[in-house]
Amino acid sequence: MKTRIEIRNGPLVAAEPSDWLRDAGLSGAQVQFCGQVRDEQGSVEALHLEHYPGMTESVLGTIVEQAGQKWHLNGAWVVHRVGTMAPGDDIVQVAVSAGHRQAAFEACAFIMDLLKTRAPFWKKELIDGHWFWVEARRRDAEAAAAWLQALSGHELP
Amino acid sequence: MKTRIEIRNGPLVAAEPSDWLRDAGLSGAQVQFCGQVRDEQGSVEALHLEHYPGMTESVLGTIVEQAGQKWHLNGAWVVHRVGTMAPGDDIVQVAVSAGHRQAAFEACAFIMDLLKTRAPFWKKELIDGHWFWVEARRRDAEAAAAWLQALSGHELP
Amino acid sequence: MMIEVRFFAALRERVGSDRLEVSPPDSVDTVAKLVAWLERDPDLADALAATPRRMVAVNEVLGSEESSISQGDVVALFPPVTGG
Amino acid sequence: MMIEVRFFAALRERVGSDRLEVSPPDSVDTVAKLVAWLERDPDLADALAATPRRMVAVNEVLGSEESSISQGDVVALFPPVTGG
Repeated sequence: MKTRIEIRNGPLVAAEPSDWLRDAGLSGAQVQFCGQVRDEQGSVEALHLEHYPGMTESVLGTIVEQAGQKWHLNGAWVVHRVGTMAPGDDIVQVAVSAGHRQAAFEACAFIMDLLKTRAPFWKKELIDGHWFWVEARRRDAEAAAAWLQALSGHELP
Repeated sequence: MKTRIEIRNGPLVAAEPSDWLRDAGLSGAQVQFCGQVRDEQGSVEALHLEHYPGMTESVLGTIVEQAGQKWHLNGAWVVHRVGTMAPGDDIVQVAVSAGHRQAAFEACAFIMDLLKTRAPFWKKELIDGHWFWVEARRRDAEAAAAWLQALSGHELP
Repeated sequence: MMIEVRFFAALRERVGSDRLEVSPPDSVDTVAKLVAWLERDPDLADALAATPRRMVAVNEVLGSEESSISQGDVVALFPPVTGG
Repeated sequence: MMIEVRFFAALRERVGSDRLEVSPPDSVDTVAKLVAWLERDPDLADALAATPRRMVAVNEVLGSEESSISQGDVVALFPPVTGG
């Protein structure tokens, strides 16, 4: 399994993961998740993301390794943006390639669920000229816990 | 929900679905599936895909509509290639955007599972100079049946 | 009555044609009865027997061998689909 | 012993610093004991009290307040993560 893990202080490029995963017929399926700065109410002026350099890469590496042990993957790409961005900007790309789609869907969802609850990133939003830290969502913790239960016997990162 | 359904007799472009789904902060999550011509053994010289024009678009439209009723989606893109292609070429792109990732993952997997078992496409592979029709996989039928059970009470396309 | 029968993929190749215009008697009012009626032709019978797992569409909507048919319908017969 | 304590996000802002070098007594051998020892400082106590849901990492690996610590460890305290 080839892997690419990167923390990037700058824009993500939509076609990069699929181009990088290309393997001339080895894989039959690619699943890609892209998370974006959300602003449903039109009130978010900017988003700032900080992380714990060193630990972030190490946690993401462990999550990807676990995914590769549970599913047969040919490639896994995790690129996460940090710094200041605008509504609609891409925050994170998680993409995996596999022989069949079930493995690719599950592994991609697994990586995202674990990333959300274990990778040391923190968001704050600029609203009305003031920065507000984003609160962790209970649903994210539940999603990660569900994998823990499904994979009981496996050590999670 | 904006939708795009297309049967294309020519190459797919990796960045198209995510560019088309972009909505400046309305959505927080995009999930994209891309299926490719697989050739793990290095024996497939070409793949040919035929379909039932008219019915294909109508079945895909119904599947996407069902997905939009079950999950809150902001956009759904299904572009399927037909004609002759080579190992590694993209066959199909299914991409959806939603507020949160769980809806996007589930809706994208649902559309693929139903497409695999209900949309009138047929593949044949050129191996050693001879064309062989690809057999339907039992796992695809099971995946679609699982949605049927999960959505009991809903009429599937 | 007039029925248009369409064949796809392996079944089309076995039949040697992608569509037939047929005029079965009015008693042929389901896909199953239409298939039985088509099977009176030995070549069609062979082609259908070689494609035992079949899907059915009536007027471009998935159906089954139990689906009813009537004047002017387009009935498509094909092997299990393999797109995606 | 020497311990490096790191703070992130809202907790870092409340503490007013992203890292402290501290020398607790050897009896401070878990994260929980380290936190209790840090809380003797009223400002740190306020910052920690304002961040009751906390995550812990010891040497860049997720742990808990029960994790043991020893000479030279880097202990990070932060609010629940919100990446992705």
